[in-house]
Amino acid sequence: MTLGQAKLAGMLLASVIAGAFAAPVLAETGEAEEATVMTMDAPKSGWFFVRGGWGSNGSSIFDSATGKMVGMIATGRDSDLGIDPAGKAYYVAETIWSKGNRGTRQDMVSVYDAKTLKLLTEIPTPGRLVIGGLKTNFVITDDGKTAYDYNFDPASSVNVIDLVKRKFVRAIELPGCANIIPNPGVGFSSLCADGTLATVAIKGSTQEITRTEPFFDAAADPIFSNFAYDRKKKQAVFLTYTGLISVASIGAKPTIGAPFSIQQAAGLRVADTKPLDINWYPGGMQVMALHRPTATLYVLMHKGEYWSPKESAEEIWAVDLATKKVTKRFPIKDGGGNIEITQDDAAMIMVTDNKNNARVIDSKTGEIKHTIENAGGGHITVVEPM
Amino acid sequence: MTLGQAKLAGMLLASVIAGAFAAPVLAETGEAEEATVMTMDAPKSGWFFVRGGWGSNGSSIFDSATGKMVGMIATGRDSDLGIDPAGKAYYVAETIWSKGNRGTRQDMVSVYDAKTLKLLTEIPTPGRLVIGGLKTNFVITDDGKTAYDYNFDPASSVNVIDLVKRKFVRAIELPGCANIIPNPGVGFSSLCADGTLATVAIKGSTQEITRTEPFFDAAADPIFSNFAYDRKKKQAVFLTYTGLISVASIGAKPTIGAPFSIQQAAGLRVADTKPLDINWYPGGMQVMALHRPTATLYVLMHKGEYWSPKESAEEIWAVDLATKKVTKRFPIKDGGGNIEITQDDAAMIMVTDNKNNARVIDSKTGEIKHTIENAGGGHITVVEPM
Amino acid sequence: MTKFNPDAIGENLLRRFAGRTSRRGILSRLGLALVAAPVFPLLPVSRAEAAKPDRTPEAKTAFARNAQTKDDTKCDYWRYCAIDGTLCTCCGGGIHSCPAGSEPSPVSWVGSCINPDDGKAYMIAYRDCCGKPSCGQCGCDNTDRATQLYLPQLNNNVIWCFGTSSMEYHCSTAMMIGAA
Amino acid sequence: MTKFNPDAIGENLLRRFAGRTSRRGILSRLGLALVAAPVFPLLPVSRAEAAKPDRTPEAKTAFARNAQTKDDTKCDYWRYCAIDGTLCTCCGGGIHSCPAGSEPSPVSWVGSCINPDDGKAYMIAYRDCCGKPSCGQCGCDNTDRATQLYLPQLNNNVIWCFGTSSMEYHCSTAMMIGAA
Repeated sequence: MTLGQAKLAGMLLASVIAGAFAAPVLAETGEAEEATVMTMDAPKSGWFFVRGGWGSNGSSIFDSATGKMVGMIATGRDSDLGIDPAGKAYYVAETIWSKGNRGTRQDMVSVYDAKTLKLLTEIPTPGRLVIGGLKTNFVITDDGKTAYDYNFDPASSVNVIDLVKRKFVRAIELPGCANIIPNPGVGFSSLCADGTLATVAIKGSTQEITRTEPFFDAAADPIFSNFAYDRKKKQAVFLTYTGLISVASIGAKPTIGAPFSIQQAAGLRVADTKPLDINWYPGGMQVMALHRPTATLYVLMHKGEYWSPKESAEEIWAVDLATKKVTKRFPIKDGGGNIEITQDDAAMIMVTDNKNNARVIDSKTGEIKHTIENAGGGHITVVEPM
Repeated sequence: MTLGQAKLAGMLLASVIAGAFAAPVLAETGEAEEATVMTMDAPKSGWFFVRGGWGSNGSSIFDSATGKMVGMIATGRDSDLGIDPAGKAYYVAETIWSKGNRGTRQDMVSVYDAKTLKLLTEIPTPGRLVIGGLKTNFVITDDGKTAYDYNFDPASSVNVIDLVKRKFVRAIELPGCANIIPNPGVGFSSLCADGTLATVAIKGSTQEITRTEPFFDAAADPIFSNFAYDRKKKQAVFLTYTGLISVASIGAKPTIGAPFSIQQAAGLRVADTKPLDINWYPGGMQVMALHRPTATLYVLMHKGEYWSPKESAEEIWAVDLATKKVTKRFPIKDGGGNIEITQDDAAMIMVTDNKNNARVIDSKTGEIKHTIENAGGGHITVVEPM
Repeated sequence: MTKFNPDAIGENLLRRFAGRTSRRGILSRLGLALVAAPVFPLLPVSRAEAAKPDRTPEAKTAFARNAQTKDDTKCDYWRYCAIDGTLCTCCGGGIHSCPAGSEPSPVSWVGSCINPDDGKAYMIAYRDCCGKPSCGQCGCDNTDRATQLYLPQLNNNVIWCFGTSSMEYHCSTAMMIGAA
Repeated sequence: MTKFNPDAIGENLLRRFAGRTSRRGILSRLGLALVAAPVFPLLPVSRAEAAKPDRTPEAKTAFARNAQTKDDTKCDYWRYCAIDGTLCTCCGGGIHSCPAGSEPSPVSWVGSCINPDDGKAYMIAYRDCCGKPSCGQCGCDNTDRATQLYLPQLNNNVIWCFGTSSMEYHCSTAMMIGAA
């Protein structure tokens, strides 16, 4: 008898004691089933990865075609999820205290096998920002070899993690900036409090930080931290509280395109920062989703006054970034705070509301295809085309 | 500069960097406030201690007179709360894994100062049952010197913890039984699968286990595990799924009083275990509350068929244990799953529903005094008269 | 009414879950515990009654009368007569399969449920899948013959994640054990 | 409209929270970080404008127009113009007091809120109380001048429990710092 068997026997005998089972044996019926464990397909373009709400410790994976849950990744509270571009692994940047609400702080990137969802290893890191709802704090590079993890303690820095050797490399100080845009061959870029875009060019163990000219007002009309990035075009799409959209070309020396107003793109008056000016404004946590193949931006919009950047959405607006026109407006029935879209031809939208319910919406027609109760209240991730 | 000051300065300089604060200093206005921390009164008879729902890690304390929250005790998921009879401490029996959902299992009784709610110490224990919603798994003796903590792994045992020396003493095997009734001067008693009441007489490092004759059918008409115990009268009050109430005198040789039917006590037909027999049945997690000063039992009741022991309540029935009569029936509007009552003259009832909302109800009139949203979905504890 | 016979469960579960460990081997390990524990009487369920179950509509519970056999992602699926938790069939698992990354508990609680297609009662083992956070989909709490903690193998409140590498509860399966 | 002047916050918070640590001492500790960081321009908020604030109803945000000064357990209490979290006043704490057993964070985010009684703007520090599970009562999320992560002292999503013995978030207070 192995130790494992002995342990099992020890447990089962307890059932014997507890239940008074000095009784005859049931005949085997041949109907008894075996316990098995499922495996997962590689990450699919039609999947939504949806974080649970505050207090939840998992991200559920839903198939946009069926609306069914296909699995779950353990993402502890305030963790961030990254998908290996090769589809072999999921990465979870997380912070865990040894006694739940107290004890020793442990920061790490946990690595899960994409097929079995089993924990492969943990890569210890020196820290990370504990925050909910941001998608731009933990970024995997296009080649899948490096992860950048934003830290704020409350000094601002970025941890560089080698995903091949599975070890922490070093921290790069990034004062006054946050949110990470991958910048292949260069390093990464970030938004800054002075209204610039900073680019961190990493050269071995040193780096050079350069900045664009200021192009937005971080205090008066901020850019939402949950911006979108197109890895193929190397373009970031930014949106401000008033609804100004700008497209930045990311590279060694990023350039920012001229902003345009989402309201104007819909044939309406440009929105202002002044009170008592009722207009349509963007609002939510994950306020927008970029369908990269068609360069269409889907934005959660609500009627109201300025300084309402978290207000629940009443409509989804589809913005054609090429023509700078709003091409579609879909009403949302029960509000929405997070939006994402699959990067395939189906182009299915998911919107979650503050009751943790999700709706899967056909972006071509606005039709609700699936309503998923208790899907999760946190942000939504999809597989990005590389 | 001490290490602590250096750390603080390190943090604050980050703010300097992040926010571009090379600006003039604001004049002190004299209006600035100091951050302070509250302290608590000793546990009061008018307080309800309400566990959060699944996934919550705290028990909120509400004042039955005002309906206001007065504080919170950290009670990790599936932990159990005990109140020091002297009012000096709260005890939390809990199980924590070192990495949240994985890692090393740590079982302990955490000791909190009742005034500051600060963690005083942790007493490691060799295990405990991880379960939600049961109030009879962790019991403090009347003298406050000992705690009994039920363990099931899945062999059944009780851990004895010395609260004076703050150390684990030993485990007592308790096959086939569960749920703990304090038995002062003797040890403790428990309900058993064979329909008996077992009494564990502890004598130093040994114990003797005796049992009553079988008095209930554990499979066909079980006694709810969340029974009530009156420490002054040394009486346990039991209720079965069909609604049979019996009072047991606890001592070295417990005696069980003749059961009576709650339906009959209300002038109705006795309930049966047969299907298709529509009647009033008790149901809920914390299905009943005993007002010890008046020996009145308040039971959550619903209409339906047998095998509905967790069904939401439609009414509260007040049973006078002396006259064996139902003296009051109050309707409950939105269902209820847990009930408790303060042990003072005010005799205020709290009922929580499965949406985590609580209602404070005057037991004399049935009037709803307070409705508390998001109060908690778990069980409710009050200070017991000793 | 179908009498539920918990006496018969133990041995069956032992064979299902203990694999090659013989009952003799298990009993020998009981040792001190058996000595400390008085021999239990059989539970007051008549074996004679169990042999002649009454499965007329009048004898079926409300759950059994309304159960269906087509959709195992609904709480009224016949096997779920005593389940408490989230259905693995809604979480990327199956009726007897754990979702990827979770682990079936080697022990479980049980129920005796009537299959409306053949009117017969079957023993169902509700094996929790463990080691991942709660799935959150399709929460069900059915209580046919569900008892309290002192009869734990018929209690559906216990988190049945013993002997797994993590006790985190993910979802519950409903495995067919055999005829009840 | 009351122009919000974030430039002025830092020094004030430094004095509030750093106690006896002088600004010179702090700056000397900046060291490498200061070298690495370009000197920031002042944020595009005109100091002249700030000196002559327009506090007419037309210049007030929707929150400010509807704020009240009587009940600090409601989300529309004037100081809560940029709070995000559960109100400590509903959790056994006070407007600048942490509930028993929790610990005030030494750093915080800030807001500039107008007191409707005198029409003046005040700087409010939202100091989180840390080290206990979320209180769950009176959840509020007001966003007057709340910005994004790259301007963290004006961001109310960050869990501001730095320098406390535990980062567990319990509730948020709204401390008066001074006139804005």
